[in-house]
Amino acid sequence: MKGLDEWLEQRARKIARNTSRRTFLARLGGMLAGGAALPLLPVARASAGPDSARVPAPDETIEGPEGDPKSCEYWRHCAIDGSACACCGGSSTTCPPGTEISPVTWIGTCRNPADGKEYLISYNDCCGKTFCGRCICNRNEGERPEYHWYRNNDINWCAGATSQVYNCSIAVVVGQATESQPEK
Amino acid sequence: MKGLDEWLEQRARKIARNTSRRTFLARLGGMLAGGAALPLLPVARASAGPDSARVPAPDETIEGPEGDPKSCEYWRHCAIDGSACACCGGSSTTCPPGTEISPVTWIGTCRNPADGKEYLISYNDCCGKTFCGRCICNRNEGERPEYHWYRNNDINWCAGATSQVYNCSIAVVVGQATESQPEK
Amino acid sequence: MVGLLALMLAAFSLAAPLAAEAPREKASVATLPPMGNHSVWVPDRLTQHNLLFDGDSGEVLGMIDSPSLITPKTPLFVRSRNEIYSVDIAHSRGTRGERVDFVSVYDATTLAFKHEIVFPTQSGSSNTSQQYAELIGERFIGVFNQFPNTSVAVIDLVERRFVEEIVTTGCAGVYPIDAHRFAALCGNGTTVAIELDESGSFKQFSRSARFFDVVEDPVAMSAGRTGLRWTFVSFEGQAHTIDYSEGTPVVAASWSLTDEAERSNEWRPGGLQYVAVHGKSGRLFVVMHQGGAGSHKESGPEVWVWDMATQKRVGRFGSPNLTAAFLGSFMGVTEDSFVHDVLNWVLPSGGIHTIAVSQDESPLLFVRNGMLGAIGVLDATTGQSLRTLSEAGLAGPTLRVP
Amino acid sequence: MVGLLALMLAAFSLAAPLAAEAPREKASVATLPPMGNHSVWVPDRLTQHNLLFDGDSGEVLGMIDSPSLITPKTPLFVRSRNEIYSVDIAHSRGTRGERVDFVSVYDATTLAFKHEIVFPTQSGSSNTSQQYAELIGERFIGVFNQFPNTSVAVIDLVERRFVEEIVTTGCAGVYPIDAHRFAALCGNGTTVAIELDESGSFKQFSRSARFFDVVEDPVAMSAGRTGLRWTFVSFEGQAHTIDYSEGTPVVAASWSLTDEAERSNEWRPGGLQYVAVHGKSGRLFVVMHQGGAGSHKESGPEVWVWDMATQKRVGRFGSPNLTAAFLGSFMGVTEDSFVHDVLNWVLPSGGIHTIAVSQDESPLLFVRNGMLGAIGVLDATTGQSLRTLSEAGLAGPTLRVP
Repeated sequence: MKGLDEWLEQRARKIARNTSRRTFLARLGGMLAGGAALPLLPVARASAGPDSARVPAPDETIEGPEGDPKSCEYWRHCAIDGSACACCGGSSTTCPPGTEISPVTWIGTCRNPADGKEYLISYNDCCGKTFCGRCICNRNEGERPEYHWYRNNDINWCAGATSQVYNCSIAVVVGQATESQPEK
Repeated sequence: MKGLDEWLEQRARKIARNTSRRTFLARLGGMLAGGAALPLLPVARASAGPDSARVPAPDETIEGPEGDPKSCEYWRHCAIDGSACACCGGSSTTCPPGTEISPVTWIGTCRNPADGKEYLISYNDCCGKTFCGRCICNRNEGERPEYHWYRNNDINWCAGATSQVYNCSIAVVVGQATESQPEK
Repeated sequence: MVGLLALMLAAFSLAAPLAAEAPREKASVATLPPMGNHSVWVPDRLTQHNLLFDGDSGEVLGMIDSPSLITPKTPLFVRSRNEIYSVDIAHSRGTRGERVDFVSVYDATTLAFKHEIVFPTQSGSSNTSQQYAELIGERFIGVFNQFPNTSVAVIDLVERRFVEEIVTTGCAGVYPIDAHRFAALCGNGTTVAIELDESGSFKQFSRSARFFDVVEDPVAMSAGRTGLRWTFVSFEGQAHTIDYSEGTPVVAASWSLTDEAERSNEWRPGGLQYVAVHGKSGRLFVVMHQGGAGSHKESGPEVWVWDMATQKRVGRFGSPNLTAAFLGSFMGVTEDSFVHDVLNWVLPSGGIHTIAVSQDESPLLFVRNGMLGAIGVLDATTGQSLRTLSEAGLAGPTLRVP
Repeated sequence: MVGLLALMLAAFSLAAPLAAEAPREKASVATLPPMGNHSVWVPDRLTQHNLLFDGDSGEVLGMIDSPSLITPKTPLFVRSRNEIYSVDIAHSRGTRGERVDFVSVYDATTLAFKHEIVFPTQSGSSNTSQQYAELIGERFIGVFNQFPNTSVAVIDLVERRFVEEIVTTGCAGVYPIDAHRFAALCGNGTTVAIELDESGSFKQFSRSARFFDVVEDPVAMSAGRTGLRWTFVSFEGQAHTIDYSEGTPVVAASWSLTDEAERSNEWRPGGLQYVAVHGKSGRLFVVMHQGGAGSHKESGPEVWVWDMATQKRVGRFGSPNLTAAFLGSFMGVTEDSFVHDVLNWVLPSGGIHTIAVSQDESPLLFVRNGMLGAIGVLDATTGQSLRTLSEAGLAGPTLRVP
């Protein structure tokens, strides 16, 4: 599945390079039957600047459960639903051995208490082994029903992986956000 | 599976009619490699008389949990291991709807408090639906390890059914016993 | 087949004579009584099945396996054919290997497997899987798929075949309307009604005006139905009744479930399957708790009841202590005992995530906490706690009245 | 594929741009460190997998799915090939359909599935499945079957093939001896040693004299190994060490675990996997409880330790309160907290069903209650309770040190 993952990322980067975001989103909106617009993707408003790749990494020097990737209170876990992979042989950004990273994800916008900034978090499911069952967390800041799917943590996101069996979830920082619900 | 069940019973009755029990057991013993004898089958000593079919049915007018097929203390449950089917849509002698009765079973010898007699109990597993999970009981009077298989309640006896998935166990009276461990 | 002894029928030969002794009793297999009004399906996520309880006696009547990826989908019952349908997922090697999606068909009296209908799409799976697999009339099942499309697969139960996949990008769920129509909720704040032709193929769709804002105040997937109307409830406590009787879905009513005082005390809807409607009386049941934004999946200590005709609240039901009921049943504590009273007093109640109401004249309200295998049974008219359905599995977020 | 919109890649298109934003972090997949001496496999019956814990850190290192019918069989590890083997059972439709029995082969560093070896017999399944699937040397796995024969299927891990089924009527279990031999316990009170030829086919067997009585005082399936010897423990507390080094198995030692005073207080062995042996020190560990006949599956409050050379008891270890540990971890209580102390004091300890001991110079003793997802870690030399492996599933009767 690594191949598809990389292909997706390359494809996304290419789209991002060659298409202005507004055009891209407008085109997506146009694909909806009846022409009704999809809610704007959070990336349209979430990025802190035009070159978000230069945004510094979040400060992780946090005392207590907000700094512990095994805790449900870990700052990145504000919209997690499932087992934290750090308790399952992985870490906050690493899937457990023998699992596969879901290529599609839901996102959250979480505030880092160390630097006070909002970050966009990609919750990738780790797939292909049965439910880890440890450190089960459910937090729903900004979570939305299935029709607003990329903000929905109920969905088994392993749907996009080779094996749709859910093991646990990681919480990867993908960028900074200017607001907690940037698609507003 | 009803066909096999009936076939087995007919076959057993035929053997019982045409062969003296001792001969039958001796033949079985002879089949063991090296000629070492299997422990005698409980039927050899368990039956109360030559015509055990005339043995009266056990008295079931028992107050309290010893008279309740949903209780682990039900008198027939002295060697049960699993869910009592009476809690799963069946009864002490009825498998739940849609399941299949295992054609092979383990046995126990339980004392009926109403008439003070020992009865041979056949614990048939009900098979083909997932674990019922209600009224989980484990009692081990006279229970023995797997090498003494017909006294072993650990084994998944659905092994002999069409689907080997275990649902729950019933406790059917198959005869009277003169002793609690008649194979002694 | 070689070795110490090639004795194929050893096990048979040894076991069989026992049954020949004094066959005073004959083992048999039970059947199900006709489906009653007070039955309820209780899915368990760990054992991957649905237990069918009788809400009056508190007994289990039977069960249907529902293999899935997360939560078993609740079975669907069609009285006219006396059949039960389960929308299932399996892998060829347990959790590995080839995936197959299929509808398992069971006889509703024997609960015996009859046949299956394999379909080529991959049905969605989620924590609740609410409105993911529903009957459209008596002939079709609509299955919500999430990947690679959001779409609905139409299964024809009479012809026993997959009809087609209807792509519903940006929308989710299957809300049955009539024999050939179902609705979906969409991310742009609208609902669409999708119509099938006689054979179950896509015919046309119509979209409502926008009636909610997905960011400001989205409606939950959990909803309640009265005839051709569905009532949706928003995170902030707004009720929207949509009328699907004409071509285009229209908002028939829209009102706030809470007054200003309640809102300032942060009363709001929440849970997992936290909306139910009793059709004949037009009563709306919603699980309520006190919490802020993001608390919409928290369990609630109360169920509030409204008369939808007058939009007035007519009841506030408290929650039985399901934690005590759950742990008590494992400890062998009977419901009318002193120890049970003590447990009720000592243990904090887990509250209610999920409700379902029977549709008869004397309705029961079933309430569950998603992490506890105990279901509370309430009189849906008075809110009186009647009994507990105990040992109802370990975890499961949904319920279904057949 | 028709409908509102035929947009195959909608989900891809919508999801992907997010990953293109500021990829400061890259998601990846972890690998396993080299298998340590203090690792332990913890099977969970409900999720049908084995968690691999590090007994020193208390952390989970990874997991192996082990689909089965009742209890997942614990994985088998061969260091020389750096592979892990799981003897699995699956049905084509979850709990319905065609059954397949197979060995799944995993890389021991990546835990990735490598290949499978399907075999034609039906492996046994039981509550404990103890000694049901074991390595014979490094090349073969013996799988115990119960139906229609009691037999052992030989799987060749190097040639990746099923070799043959060896019928072992009246006997049970697979007790490895050396590269080409394994033993079984038989219902007539004997043990047989079965020898394979180079290719894994049955060569010959030899049977011991009768050393126990199946009715009066049977030995448990749970047993401990030192080199070419196995030590079996009877229901009434008799230990029998069988020496398999010569052609015919012989009783090397036989002694009572309890003295008269202990017997009159009804101390006896019991549990599920209640016997373990530390090979290098020749120490025997047995879970002990007080109870009468028929109590042989009850958990025990203590583990007793013997020096097998002198047949003297050298230790009596108490059980940590695993009930408190299990419920405490769900309530978010840390082990060094006051609340944890209170739980330890208030809650009755469930006792120990199952033990396993590591085979290094500083051995750990792992203890579990079959109905609680918490494993106690003890210093196997002193009995000191070191830590708890928490959230170790919900139920499971066995443990295995790789």
